[in-house]
Amino acid sequence: MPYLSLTEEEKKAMLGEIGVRSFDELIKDIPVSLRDPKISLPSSLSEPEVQDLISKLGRKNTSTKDALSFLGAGSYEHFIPAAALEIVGRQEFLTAYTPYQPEASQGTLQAIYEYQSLMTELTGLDVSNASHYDGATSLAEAALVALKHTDRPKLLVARSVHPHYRETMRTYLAGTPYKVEEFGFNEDGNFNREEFVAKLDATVAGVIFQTPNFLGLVEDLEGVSEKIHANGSLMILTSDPLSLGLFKSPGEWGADIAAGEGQPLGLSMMFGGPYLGYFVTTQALMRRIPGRLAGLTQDADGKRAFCLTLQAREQHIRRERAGSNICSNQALCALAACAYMTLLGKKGIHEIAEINWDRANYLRNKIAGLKNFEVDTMQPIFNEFRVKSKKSFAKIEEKLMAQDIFPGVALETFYPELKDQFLVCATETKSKEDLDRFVEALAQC
Amino acid sequence: MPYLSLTEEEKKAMLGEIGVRSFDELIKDIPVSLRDPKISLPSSLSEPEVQDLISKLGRKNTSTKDALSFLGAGSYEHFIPAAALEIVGRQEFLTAYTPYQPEASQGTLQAIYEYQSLMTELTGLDVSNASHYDGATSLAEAALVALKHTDRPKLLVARSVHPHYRETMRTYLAGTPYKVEEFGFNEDGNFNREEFVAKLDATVAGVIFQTPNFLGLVEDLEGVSEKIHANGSLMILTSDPLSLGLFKSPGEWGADIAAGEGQPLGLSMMFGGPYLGYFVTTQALMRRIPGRLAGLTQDADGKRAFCLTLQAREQHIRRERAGSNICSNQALCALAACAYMTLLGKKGIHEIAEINWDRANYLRNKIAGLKNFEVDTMQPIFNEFRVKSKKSFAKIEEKLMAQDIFPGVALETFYPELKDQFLVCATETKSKEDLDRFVEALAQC
Amino acid sequence: MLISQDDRLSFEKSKPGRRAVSLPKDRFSGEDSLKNIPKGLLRQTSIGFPEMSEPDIVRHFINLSRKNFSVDTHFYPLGSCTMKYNPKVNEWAARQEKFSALHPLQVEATAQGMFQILWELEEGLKEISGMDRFTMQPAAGAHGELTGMMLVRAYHASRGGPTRTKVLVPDSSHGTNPASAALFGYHVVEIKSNSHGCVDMDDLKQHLDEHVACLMLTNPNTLGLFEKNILEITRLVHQCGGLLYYDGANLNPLLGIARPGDMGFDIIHINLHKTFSTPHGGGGPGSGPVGVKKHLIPFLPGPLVEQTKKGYAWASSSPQSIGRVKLFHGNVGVMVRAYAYLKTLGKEGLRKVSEAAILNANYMKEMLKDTFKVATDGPCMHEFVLSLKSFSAQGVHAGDVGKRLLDYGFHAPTVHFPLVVPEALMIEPTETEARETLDLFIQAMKDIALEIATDPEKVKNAPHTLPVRRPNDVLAARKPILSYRDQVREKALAAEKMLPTTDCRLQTSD
Amino acid sequence: MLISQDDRLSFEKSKPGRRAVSLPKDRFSGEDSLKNIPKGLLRQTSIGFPEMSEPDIVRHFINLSRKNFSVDTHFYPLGSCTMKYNPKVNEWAARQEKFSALHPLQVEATAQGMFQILWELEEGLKEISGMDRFTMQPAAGAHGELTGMMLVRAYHASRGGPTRTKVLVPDSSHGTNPASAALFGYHVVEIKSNSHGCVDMDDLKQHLDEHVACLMLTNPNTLGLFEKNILEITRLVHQCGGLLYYDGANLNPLLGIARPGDMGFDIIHINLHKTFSTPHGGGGPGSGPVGVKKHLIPFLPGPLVEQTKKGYAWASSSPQSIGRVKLFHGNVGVMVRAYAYLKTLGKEGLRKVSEAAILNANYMKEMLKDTFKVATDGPCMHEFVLSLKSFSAQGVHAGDVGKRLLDYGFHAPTVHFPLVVPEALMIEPTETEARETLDLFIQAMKDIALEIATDPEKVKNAPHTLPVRRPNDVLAARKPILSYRDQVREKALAAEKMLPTTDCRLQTSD
Ligand SMILES: Cc1ncc(COP(=O)(O)O)c(C=O)c1O
Ligand SMILES: Cc1ncc(COP(=O)(O)O)c(C=O)c1O
Repeated sequence: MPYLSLTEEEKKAMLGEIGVRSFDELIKDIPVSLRDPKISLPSSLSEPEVQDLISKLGRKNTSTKDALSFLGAGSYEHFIPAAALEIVGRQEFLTAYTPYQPEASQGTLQAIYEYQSLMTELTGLDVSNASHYDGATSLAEAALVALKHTDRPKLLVARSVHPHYRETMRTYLAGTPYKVEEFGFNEDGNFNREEFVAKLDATVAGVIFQTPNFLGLVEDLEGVSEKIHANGSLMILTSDPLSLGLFKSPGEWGADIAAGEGQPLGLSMMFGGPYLGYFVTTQALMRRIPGRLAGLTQDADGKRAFCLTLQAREQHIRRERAGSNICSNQALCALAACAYMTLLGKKGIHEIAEINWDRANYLRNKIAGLKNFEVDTMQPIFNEFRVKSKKSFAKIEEKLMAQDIFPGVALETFYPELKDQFLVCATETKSKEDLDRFVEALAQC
Repeated sequence: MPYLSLTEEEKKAMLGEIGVRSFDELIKDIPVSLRDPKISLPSSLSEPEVQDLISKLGRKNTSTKDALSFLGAGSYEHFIPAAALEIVGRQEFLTAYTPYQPEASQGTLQAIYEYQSLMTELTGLDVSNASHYDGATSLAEAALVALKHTDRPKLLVARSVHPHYRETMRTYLAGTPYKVEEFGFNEDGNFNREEFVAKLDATVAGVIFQTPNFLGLVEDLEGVSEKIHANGSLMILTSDPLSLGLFKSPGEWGADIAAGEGQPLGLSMMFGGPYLGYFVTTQALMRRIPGRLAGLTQDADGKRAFCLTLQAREQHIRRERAGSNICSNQALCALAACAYMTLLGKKGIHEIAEINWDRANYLRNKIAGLKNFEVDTMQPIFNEFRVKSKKSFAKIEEKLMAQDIFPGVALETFYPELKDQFLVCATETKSKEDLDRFVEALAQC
Repeated sequence: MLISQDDRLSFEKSKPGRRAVSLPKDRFSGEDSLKNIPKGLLRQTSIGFPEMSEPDIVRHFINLSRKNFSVDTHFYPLGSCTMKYNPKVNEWAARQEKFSALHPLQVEATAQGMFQILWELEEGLKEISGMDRFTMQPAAGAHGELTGMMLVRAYHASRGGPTRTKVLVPDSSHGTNPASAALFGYHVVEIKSNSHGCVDMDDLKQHLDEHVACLMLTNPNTLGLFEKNILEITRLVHQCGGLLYYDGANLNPLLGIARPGDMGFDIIHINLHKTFSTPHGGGGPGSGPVGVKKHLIPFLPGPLVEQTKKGYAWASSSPQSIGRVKLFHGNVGVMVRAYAYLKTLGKEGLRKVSEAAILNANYMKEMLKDTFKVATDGPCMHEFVLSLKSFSAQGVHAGDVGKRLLDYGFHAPTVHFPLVVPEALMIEPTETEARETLDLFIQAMKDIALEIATDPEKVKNAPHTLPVRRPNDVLAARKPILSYRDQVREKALAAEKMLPTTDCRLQTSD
Repeated sequence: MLISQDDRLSFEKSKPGRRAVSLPKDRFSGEDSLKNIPKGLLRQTSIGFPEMSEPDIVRHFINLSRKNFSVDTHFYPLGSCTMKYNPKVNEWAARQEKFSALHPLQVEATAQGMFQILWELEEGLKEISGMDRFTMQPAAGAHGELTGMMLVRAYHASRGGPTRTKVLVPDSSHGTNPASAALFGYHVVEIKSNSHGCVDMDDLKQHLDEHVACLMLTNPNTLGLFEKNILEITRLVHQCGGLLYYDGANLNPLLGIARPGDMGFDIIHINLHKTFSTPHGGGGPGSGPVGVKKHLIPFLPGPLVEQTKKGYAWASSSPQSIGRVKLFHGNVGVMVRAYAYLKTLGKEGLRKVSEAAILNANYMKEMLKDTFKVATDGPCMHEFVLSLKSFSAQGVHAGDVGKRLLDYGFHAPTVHFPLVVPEALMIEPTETEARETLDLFIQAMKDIALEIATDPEKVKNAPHTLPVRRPNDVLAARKPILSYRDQVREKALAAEKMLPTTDCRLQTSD
């Protein structure tokens, strides 16, 4: 084991010095029947062998760098600035624990504080936590906050919210007295306003929308928050954070909580994680926030200092009365997002959103010209949109895969009625040639 | 330009504050006829575009990770510990200048000092410099040291020294009064002892051997240093430093200078550079060493401190009377080698050498069994050996390349008489399956 | 002001017009197309991100990092957190584009290498823990616990019978245990520790009835003791129809030595970010795979990996599955690291790790026991707890000693946990530390004991040599300033009312 | 002792039996085969490498790094060194396995991406400098100069005529200029600077004759001045048959503004590690491509890259080539970085870089000129030199001010160079620094001026806040200890003779 320091001699010496004859004396509390289990594992590999193995396994994958990918649906291919990668790789960030000792953790604490600050700017809300596991769990926690805050039993959720978010929420609430009700979307993909209004009754704790929704459409939420608030419920919004560089923020829509997935903010797709659950809310809900908060204060000399704060909400203080059970969060991912947003800066965040829109819009217009595919070019989108195919999507996928193109995500898996429809995503990573090549390939289908 | 801080407003303000009306006033010394040259360059690329371009260019290469490579001949494929890569990537090492301000550079200085210490251990000699450009230039400098130290005009060089080293040396000495003479190698690849002895006359300043030599053979240098020293000349040895984990060190062979290429010590092949010229010599030649030296001393409080020392040898003090003109060296490569050697440790350096030998030896024995190829299994080698083919090497190479195998380096390029012979190298990076696959492919030729 | 110690926020370093990352200028849709977006959908408010150049941003963050203690720079004996060395080859592995650039919804055939890692990692965890199947979804220990509670509920529900509403946890348990159970609607019942620091068997028995859904236990417990009655405990709980949940945060001393599965646990989570050496990243991400015995497999969140004739694939969900607990497949990046570690460990490495972890802890305990009171008797496992109650006379608390250790160049041990020990200082050296390091720490502790006797104020006011002194956390909680916006708001308000701001530094010299 | 500041050598941290990197255990040749190697060839002596675990090695080096100042953490206005920000995307590019795992002797068809980088970089350098062809082999500026001298010799030799033995260099030139010329056997003649700091035209003319092989010049010169007579200078040298060599270390202010090729230079090197933003790595590696005008192309070291119908390839060497000056193709890793930078710069970026570099320098100069004497009149280019002679009265030297700046968190400017300025302090801010940073530095300089007046000892004994105080370099040179071996040897000797050792620290507490 290359990571151990004690040599056999040292072990012997140390055992002797503490007056123990054999190691087994130290584990005498372990019932003999339990000891020395037969474990079947391959032999230890040396580092060259590990590197070799990892490289070999890597070669068994076709990554989105090897192929031309239009996959989105909750995980997005974006450019990550090299500087952000270096910052996240800094050993003092990477190998530190939670900043429970603020004096020895000002680096992490200030970075979290800056992350929180950036997220409040981006969402237009007041208070951000230091991160949650991912978009799905963060949204589930938002649901719990609404249920507890309003002391009402029901959540109303748009069916156009990411299916995995909705599933996670259901898992979180199954077996509890809380209920989840859904309202659908129209043929065009926008949420069904009538159904939403009809279901908004006095039992509703909170209403959850996603914009851009799972089908890629930017929802028009005009008047929605007024209705929700008039009903005494909370409005919860989940959005691709990059889209907020172009489209109305949760704050502008009047949301009480913005909770969702921060992966587009400089995190690699990594087959699904680690990602970044963001959670931003209003001053009124501050003390209900799940997870850690970094705050600004003074040190004993009156100098600016940062520390974790409002810890009385948390499990390590409050145990079974804690608002959430979260302990380890996604700190390093929040740092990545913090570095990413800082590197983009005030102008860049708008530009990147615009470029995403531009790529998707261009591609959608091109696909509109194909005879075997149908898109609705009138609907506002961000970087993703729905394509209806006149032929079997499975066949199309097969054909395109053979050309190293990942055409998109089949919608039927999530909405059985949307047969042969698929989600196509185009971000700033796609050049005009890339997009044209895709269109060309589709045209051949 | 993402790397500039000054905004247009700031520029204007600063110009104003220093009382200058327009930027052009600052460059008034530049003759107008020279100004604003027409420069034809492509437009600036943004970072996503640069990343994209680099990835695309990368894909146009078949690297030794994509193929099965048996190329050696002065640049070797070795495993590099991940820890070494992280150490070299530390920003405070990477973005520091030469440690001219020792108080602000103790990190770099101690690392250099440790590198020097490791190199003396490895070579069995007394004093190592902080690095030279590469093996070829380091050896050329060693030649210059011998010429100056003995005040004799001629160098005697084994023809089995790396042809590029010999060419570089000739380039360095062309147009000077100094001469280079060579002595050949026998049919079996070992240096021609008779010729060496015959040419060792009173004009010889130094004799240069390589072991393992360019053909991969470990030379038997028994009695050689005695002859050279009896003649009043210096013995200069160049070796793959990894081979010293198994084979006699320059110190043991009685060499005065060990100078050569340190790339096998944890540096990537990188298409030929940056590499690491090592230069280690005896106490007697200390003040003739080219390049920087880090030394141990005390600070004003009597505490241990490191600084660059014996700088009176160097160009920035001595100008035209300096021993060498080197200024920037290969510091970061020396750091990489330092980390690599430290990670290998006392046992590892022997083991890695043994494993290299094992792989090459196994492969050579296997090839010995093929009917179209000939190897001399009696000759001692390290990780490289010569194969004689009965068929055209060009054809063999073509066949193997089609199977993503790089079979080795053609010797004819360097020694016209060695037609259809090639150098095959096998390091610890090759598994048994890799070697067997190669043998199988050769067998099909 | 030293640039390298410039602690202004990025926001405070901002200057209008500066840019860092550059972005492509080309637009494919034509300039005007943006105008087709309905105005009502467009953002109207500006986004107050800082404006800085790339060089200044890099310097900002690199210098921030230098204010941290970390495993790579300091000894970090934080009890219950297993701050072992995070091998660099694991980081290297996780950075490979061939993994990092995989989309979670890629066609299975295009990600076989990734699947193999998930599969083999699960196989390894099964062997090491003695469980039958794992879900890799949970993002951390607490998330695993929550998942575990869901499994408990689903299991009992599937079997009918009495409604089981109680979850038992020892009073020494980690806060996430009761919090996870409560979050999911369970009634949490604390079981007392006996005078030795283990589960009080009488108290346990008193609470055992047909309403017990589950007992959550970490073993060794948070005092560093192996629950020697473990087989009796699991037998009793099973007897009354309850399940046993194992909090795997303390698995590090058991590799190759004993398995939770063999002890009788039905459900277990493993903190890959502890025992499997993945870095903590300043608080996360972790990974908390949950393993179960056969009878609970049908309830696991889906999808799980399966081996088919065509290679690895996602198995279709069991109808009894509780459903997914996470957006995609879990914190895969952490799993790649853990996989590399598992391969390095191999069969031979397991026991070596745990033996060294146990030996290091016992060595420290023995060397410190004459100066400090150890909370437990006899040998410990991978960690131990001191009780610093005796220093209360000098007004010195465990936390003060932790802070003073910072001045000595050591990260503080865990303080004031477990709650059952007054003035607890919980020390976990891990197996990757050298004896010399332990000796230095031991000496520092002894020096501090002396300081307490001679100059207690020095300890009470520690640290003295760090970037900041003790932050006022009462002020932080009373007047929360949680973002730059809050700061600006507070400043404006203070200016208006002529009051001092919390953020004094802004008022003084910059 | 703080582990994070433990300054023992790895050798001193070694303990028998410890291992870091593990290696494969399998041997394919069979255990005994090693015995077939003749004994006489085998190493007999042991290798005294340290024995440490990986965690301790990583901590060792990471903590060492923290003792450095660097561009990523500090302002580093080191004159003549162009310590600009080293963009991270360049590092990213150079780390790509698709480049780093290329063997220099690969078949050309398998490295076309690499060739394209070399080709396009050369094209860019040609455009920017106004030269006709480049060799990429030289490893650094000095290596480029040496290559240049070889080209000069080969060129003159090819033309016959008088033997040209003299190389002219200004007295303000960098040490490598005369050293490179002398190393190659040339007789070095120093040309005086005039009172303005430029080449004294009269002195130059005096030395111009048919023995002049070459004039080496950097422009702007090391005082930061553009040689305004440059066209006259190159005309005169050419007139007498000499060549002109341009030391490109100071190219940073000329991008898109003026080209050495247009000035009349025949040979030039460019320090990619300066103008092209590649990191200095604590002293290297650099890269010093050498460019020439048409008449010198045949003499360039080979092989050069050429474009053929089948793609890029190595051109066969010209018969007049001086031959290679390096093992393979140069410091390619550095070139990949420079290429990424060139692409980022593009046509538009060139001038912006140089304008900002010049403006920053002039701004600093103007802000400092009332407190310190500037060595030259009028505007400067990208750097300027102060003369601190006036502080000699207080016994304070330029070097002292440099050291005191360290306490203020700034790396020292270049001190005591160029030699023509007494008590020179040479300041090069570069274009990547923000105005706030310059202002902080200016303020620090003014504070130090005040300190010199009020408390000169503070400055003379600076620094006071760094990991070490001033090292005794006289002792270091008198009794050189250049390796751990030397240390051990000295210690043994000292013990024998009861003398103090240089390495006091070993004697005192560890
Ligand atoms: C005993 C114990 N249980 C549970 C946890 C929670 O694990 P996580 O932080 O991964 O959620 C911890 C973490 O410190 C712990 O020490
Ligand atoms: C003016 C000048 N010329 C030449 C050199 C030598 O360059 P290198 O260090 O790359 O050999 C330098 C380096 O500092 C320099 O400043």
